[in-house]
Amino acid sequence: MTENAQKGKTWEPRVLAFLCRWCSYAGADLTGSSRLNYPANVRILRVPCSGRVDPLFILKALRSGLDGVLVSGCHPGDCHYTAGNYHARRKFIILSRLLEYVGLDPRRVQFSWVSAAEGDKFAQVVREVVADVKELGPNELFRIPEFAPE
Amino acid sequence: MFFKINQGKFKEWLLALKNQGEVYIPTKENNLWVYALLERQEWPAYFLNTRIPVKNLFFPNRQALLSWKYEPGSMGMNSFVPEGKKRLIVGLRPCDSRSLQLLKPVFAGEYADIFYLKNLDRTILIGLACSQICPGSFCREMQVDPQDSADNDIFLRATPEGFVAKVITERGKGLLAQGFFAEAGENDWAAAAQEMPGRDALFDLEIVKANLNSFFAQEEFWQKVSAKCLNCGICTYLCPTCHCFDICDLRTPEKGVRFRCYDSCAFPNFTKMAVHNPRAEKWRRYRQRVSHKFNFFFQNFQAIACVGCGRCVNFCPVNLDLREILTAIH
Amino acid sequence: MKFAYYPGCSLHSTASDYAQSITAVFNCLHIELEEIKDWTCCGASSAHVLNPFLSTLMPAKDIWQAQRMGLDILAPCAACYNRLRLAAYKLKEKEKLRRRVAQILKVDGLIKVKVRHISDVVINEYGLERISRHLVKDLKGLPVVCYYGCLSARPQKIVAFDDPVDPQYLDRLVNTLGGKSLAWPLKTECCGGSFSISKKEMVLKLTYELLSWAKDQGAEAVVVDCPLCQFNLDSRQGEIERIYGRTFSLPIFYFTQLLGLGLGLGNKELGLEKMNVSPFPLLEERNILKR
Amino acid sequence: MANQVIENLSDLISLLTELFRNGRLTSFLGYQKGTVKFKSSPLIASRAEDLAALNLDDFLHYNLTFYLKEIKGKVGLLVKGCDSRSLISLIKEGQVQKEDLYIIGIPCPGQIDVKKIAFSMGCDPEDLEDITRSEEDGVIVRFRQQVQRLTKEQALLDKCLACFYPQPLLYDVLLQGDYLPPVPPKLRGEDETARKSAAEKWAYWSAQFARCLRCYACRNICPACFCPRCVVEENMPEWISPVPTLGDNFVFHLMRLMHVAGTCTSCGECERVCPVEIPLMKLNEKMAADLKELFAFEPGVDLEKPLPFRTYRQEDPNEFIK
Amino acid sequence: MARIGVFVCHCGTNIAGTVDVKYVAEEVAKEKGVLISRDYKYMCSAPGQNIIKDYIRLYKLDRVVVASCSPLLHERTFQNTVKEEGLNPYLMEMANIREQCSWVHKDRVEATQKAIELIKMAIAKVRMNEPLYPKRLSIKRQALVIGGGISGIQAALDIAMVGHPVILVERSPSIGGRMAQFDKTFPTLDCAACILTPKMVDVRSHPLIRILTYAEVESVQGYVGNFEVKIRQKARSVDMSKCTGCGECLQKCPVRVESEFDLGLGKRGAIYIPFPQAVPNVPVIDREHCRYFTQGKCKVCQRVCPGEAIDYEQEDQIITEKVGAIVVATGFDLSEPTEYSEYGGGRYKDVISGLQFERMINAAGPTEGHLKRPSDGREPKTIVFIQCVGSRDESLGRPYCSKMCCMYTAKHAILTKEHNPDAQVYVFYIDIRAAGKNYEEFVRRAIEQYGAVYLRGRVSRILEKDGKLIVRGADTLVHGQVEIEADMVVLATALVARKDAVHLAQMLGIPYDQNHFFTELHPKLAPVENVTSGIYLTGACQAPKDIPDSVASASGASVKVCALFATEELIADPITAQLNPALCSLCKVCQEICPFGAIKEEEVTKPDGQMVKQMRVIEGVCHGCGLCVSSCRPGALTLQGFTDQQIVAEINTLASSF
Repeated sequence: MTENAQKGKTWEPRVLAFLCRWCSYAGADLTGSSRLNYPANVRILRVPCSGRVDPLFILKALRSGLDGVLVSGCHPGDCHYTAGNYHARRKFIILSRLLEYVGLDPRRVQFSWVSAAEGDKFAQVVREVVADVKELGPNELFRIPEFAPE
Repeated sequence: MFFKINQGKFKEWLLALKNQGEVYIPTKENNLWVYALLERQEWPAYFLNTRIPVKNLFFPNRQALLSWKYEPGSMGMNSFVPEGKKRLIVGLRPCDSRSLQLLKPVFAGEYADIFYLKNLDRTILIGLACSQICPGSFCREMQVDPQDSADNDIFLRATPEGFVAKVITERGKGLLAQGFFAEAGENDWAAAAQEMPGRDALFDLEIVKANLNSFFAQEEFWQKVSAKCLNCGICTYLCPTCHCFDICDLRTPEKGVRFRCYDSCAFPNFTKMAVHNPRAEKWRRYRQRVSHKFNFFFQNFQAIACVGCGRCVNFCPVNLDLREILTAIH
Repeated sequence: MKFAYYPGCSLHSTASDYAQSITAVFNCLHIELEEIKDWTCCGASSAHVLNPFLSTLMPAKDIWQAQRMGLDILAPCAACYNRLRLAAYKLKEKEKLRRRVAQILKVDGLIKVKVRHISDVVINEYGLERISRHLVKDLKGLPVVCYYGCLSARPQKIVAFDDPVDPQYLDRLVNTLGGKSLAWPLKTECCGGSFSISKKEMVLKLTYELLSWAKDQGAEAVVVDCPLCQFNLDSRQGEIERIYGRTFSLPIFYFTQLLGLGLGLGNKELGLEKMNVSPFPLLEERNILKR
Repeated sequence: MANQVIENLSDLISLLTELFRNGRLTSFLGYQKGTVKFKSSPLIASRAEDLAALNLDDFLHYNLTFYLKEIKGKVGLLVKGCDSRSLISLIKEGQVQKEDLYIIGIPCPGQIDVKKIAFSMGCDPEDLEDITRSEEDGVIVRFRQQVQRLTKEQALLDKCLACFYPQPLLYDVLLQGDYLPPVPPKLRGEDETARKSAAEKWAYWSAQFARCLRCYACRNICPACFCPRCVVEENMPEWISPVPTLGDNFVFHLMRLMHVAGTCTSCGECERVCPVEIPLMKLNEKMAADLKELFAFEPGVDLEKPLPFRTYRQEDPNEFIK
Repeated sequence: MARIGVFVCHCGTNIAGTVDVKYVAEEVAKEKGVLISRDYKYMCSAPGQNIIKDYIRLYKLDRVVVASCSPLLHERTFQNTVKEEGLNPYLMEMANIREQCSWVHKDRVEATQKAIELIKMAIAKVRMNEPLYPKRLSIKRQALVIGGGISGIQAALDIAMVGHPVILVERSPSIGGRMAQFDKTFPTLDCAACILTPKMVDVRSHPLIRILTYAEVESVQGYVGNFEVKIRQKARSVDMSKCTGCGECLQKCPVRVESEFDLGLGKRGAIYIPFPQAVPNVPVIDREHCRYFTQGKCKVCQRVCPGEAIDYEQEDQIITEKVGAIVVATGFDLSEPTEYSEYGGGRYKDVISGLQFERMINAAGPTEGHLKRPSDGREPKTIVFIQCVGSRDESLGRPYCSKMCCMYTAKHAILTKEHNPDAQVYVFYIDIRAAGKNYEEFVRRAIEQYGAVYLRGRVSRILEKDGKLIVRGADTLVHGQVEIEADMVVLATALVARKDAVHLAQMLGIPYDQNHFFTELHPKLAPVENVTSGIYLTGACQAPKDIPDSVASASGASVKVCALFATEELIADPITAQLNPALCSLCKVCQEICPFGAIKEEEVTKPDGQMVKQMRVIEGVCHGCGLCVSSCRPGALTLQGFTDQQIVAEINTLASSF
């Protein structure tokens, strides 16, 4: 993707979305079955619970040159495993504050609660995140001279 | 063959050297001394030695070896051979200049490492005599003379007016033939020698060499001396002669780069095999480090892989002092 | 308490008695008012039909003016209140609109000030309890119906500060004043509002119904807090008599006028003789006020 | 909990000797004279005889609790106020049991910050000739034939200047001596890096992280890093490549922060040992500040309160989530 | 080296319409380890599945990726497909290129590119997959039914009939639920009591059914087959074993308060049974109003009770039970008539709700079935019914149709006419929704036979004048306004979820929609199941349902319970956490955060004989959420099916730089 940017082609961001299988993944399915639209920039990765999302996943994704990360789980109180999202929430706020502190724009890593009934919300969230990342441009934070685009 | 030069001229000369190639001088960045490319910075009025040893410019912690690109059915590769751009390093201390020579046999063995050798070949070394004994150092025990060194192309001694230069190699000579320097004589050279604060030798290297074999088996000794050790890589990474490395790839699905980076015998997984680690315990690793430098290396290359710069002593987080061990062995 | 006062056109013309009584009453209650400098028309009655953007732009100017004063806006006229409140709401909700408006007005920043209806301020915020401490006169059980009109009731989510069909705040006030508020179902039915001139027949029909309901409930007066309502109910009674052949002679009080009476104020502070249907017979008969 | 106060060093040594004799101790962690200036050296005693070397001078930077990762059994150790917080953290992390330890609280008049002094003198720590404590808890520095008096603000570690617990929070016996009077935790000279723009911050921090040699001294000296295997050593999957690229260094340091969150007591050892002067304390204190603000949690001050990542409240901050 | 087969589904044009499946198949065929990549119209069809099987055989595939619809839909299907070829079902991964690709994107190029990457992710993951083997759990073959309405009753009876014990928990003092409040039922007009009460008796007399009325579920722990429920039996103040149900106390109680059962139209004592046919026929004392409890003296009921059953000392009890399955049948509430103040609900006495009308017209109700105006008790001559009061109203955030109103309003119209043929009945409606067996005919009867006047339009205002209700509305068929002077107005208020539905949902871990109705696993294919296995839904707690629907869904749920109970052991999902003690630091974060208490510390003896502490995952209890895994710093824990390696492999396929 970032190569294209340099070739002057229109660059399209790539966003990785971790979705909990009970709420957000089902919500994303509902978006589909209700035939709503959202940008094709998002790649969905299914996890059992937002609590499964290790902050390392997020760092790893950024480090691998993904332009944005979205983590989405059940609304507070709705976690299929009762508390996964509550525990995750604590890690996430600390992480995003650290990222912000070291100058990594927090909009590259975003979080949302999307229930199985919120197909429209999921579409909206994706639209927003992709728009934000587009504005931020390609993630070239970790590029090193040895890494030649071509 | 000697020359001299005053402060003002010296600074002009440094700038003039830039036309010859990249010039590196000791520079303080982020509170630590390193060899940095000469740009706008001043020649330092005073410095002990760089914290990052000069080996870093010849055998860096991150050396890209080759890169590849994978298309279905084909695999494009190309290697990162260092381009022969000329470099000049000014102000390296005798210990560091020595270390570069010590490492030569390692990289020039039956497998010649183009990266190190080419770097050595393309770099002119302009050494500088010490004016202070660095904390933790034991150069004289290691037969490194802080006042003189043959391991450079030019060696400088500071004087109140400027410097006296001793030309050692032909390419060194070439640099002085530019009107910055004035002829000088043996006496200027001798006069420029500085009195180093004395300290009687802690140990005799010969005896240490001799005793090491017998000490090898004394487990309690090694356990005791290594008890403090943290297993961190500082001593090896800051050591001008340590040269253990690791090779690993960074890759995306369709392409990648193969790197060489430092590794340290202090790390527990340094010798970790699939199922077994011959040096699982700390004391074995520490024994390995000492024995390698003062015994095995000597057996392989008839030289001691230590120049007594004292970095490992001064920057050890837990003040684990190599000198004490050597003294004990002595 | 201090507010940015937005009188609007009515209070400088048809409802000058309303304005008069407000000033008098607020003096007693020590509520400060500072009139917004060169305020412009709120755009009521026509703008929102003809040019929606203009209907936001016009009040926006006044709102920002108040923002500069650092005061919440107090609007005595239900129509102004409705327009200003809606505009403030739109400017909060619709970022694009806000930018466009701000650009034209050469202002910046988000809307922070609130638009308040005078009744909301006096009755809900200042509070009946505090009011009652100032009362010196009793309305002697004067039976009235309170007529709230539609403009301070709908759109409910944005402007209403009480039930949009059966609000109570004026009734509570009347009872506190010693009057007797009668229940009736037309509290927020339309009186024809600003069609008073353009569609007179309709207004007559509507006001006729309102007045006859009020009369049938046994009311001897009507209490309002909107100049348009007051105008329609008060000034049309003669014509209604001619057309529908029923005489009402119901005085239409602004709530501030009744409140003023309770506070011991007299005719000249409250501008009572400006009312078409004179209240004096009634007030004398109930010996609340001598002429 | 203070049951005993020890007058002086020799009494301490005799007490410890006794403990070794009757088997209450199998090892002891203390300080001895260092071999380079402005440094003491950790003392690891496994026999009463080793105690002879025990010595307390003006440079007791080490937080000895990190040795508890390796040295098991009945361990006695010296702790400063800040070190005792690490102990509390370790107990909460189940890494040590209080009953296995014999904790000796030692006086801490605030530790001398050699780097800071050298910096203010415009030289390197190596160049300073002599540092001694002055009466009015500052220091006297000798440097190139000149003598200079510094106030404690100029001379002591920032963490000490902001220290609220100079007296150990946890100990069996207390060594008599002068303790730095506790100061209310004043906000560290308002972290300027926090106020920069995102771009400036990134410029700053990427430069810091890019320098990292990955010698792992920060991790190895850290009491809170007690995992049998650190994730940087994990290679299935390989989270972090051994090649010290900016990206891998970045992931390494942030990962470490996340892992020590709530256990890290900002003892500052990581920053002290870093051979390339990465300002790690800024990150530690940022973390500490966030934990306090978001979860009202202060590391290593009480044994009861659950660690921040082991509990939650329904009313935890939620606004940052769409 | 893995031997992977990729199978790309067209799903007719659902996928192929926007994704170039042929090209996709060609592209992913180039991936490492992919031996074969095929596309086909309908992979889930029999021939589709056969293609997969054939290739597994032909190429000795050991990994399979199916790119089609959502795994939530067909994961099981394809797991079985590969299983039939002897492949472990967990060596199959799905790429969701329909719901999350072809259906949400229009641009063919983008969608195709995305599909390719999604499949590559699945390939990367499947490479790392390992065969997993389901674990076996014992099942406690006893069911809990929450709610004693018609659904709950039906479910309890069906399950007990098969021979499994059932606990039926009802919050109110008697089972019977809403249906017990009804007079007659549409479209047959047979009386509700006549068909309900026999069932209530069956439940009472069934040896395998244990009824707990005046009781509420307090907490639910555990998992499918092994739930542990705590039930609070509220203090009845009457000893069930002694009470004969003679009813003496009911007559003598000096207190009169509004009866909840009669929705305020009637009164009851402080000691009461909600209605004559109550089951159990044992009264309760309402301690809030009982004179003894409020003023400390009275005890009339105790004096008159022949069986000495009154027990003022009784206290709440917590009953703990183990059950293998739970049926949720908690029913519905009705929206408040006050929501529309323009209709004067709550303000005008004679504006009542449909359910109140139901009580009024019920022969056993407060008025013995006579129509009386609450205001003055006179018989109403003109009655206006308004439908969709609170339903189909966006402004109230309640867009859905309550489904029942059209029918029961028609019923009310008919009943009114039958009570008083010269009464005049008007019905305001938006549309008539009479989709059901004999429903439309029923409505036509109300209109044609009984002459109820149906007006298509909304009512704007109701004004009360001289004891009359003036109903103003629009008749959209004549494009005019209408004004009706009515004696009584009946509002068909909306069916809404129970006020505490969310609380229950969170206790049981079941999802709910924006209207707080409980969400089924699949609206069509799994209408009574729930994401939380072992918990089943029935009746109006899911959505408005009439009696036939409720009964049908109850029987459906019961069958699911019985199917679960058919074997002693349950084959459970093997996706659980695994622990490697060698890497464990014993920091015990896992133990502290596990929501199910699935991780315990234990002492084990090493080969060398020494005892060491170790953490252990109890597979049966582990739900596989992976919270512990992401919290385990040294990575000693891993989650089968979602290992770090698998997830990182997926991330790495997207890596674009380093």
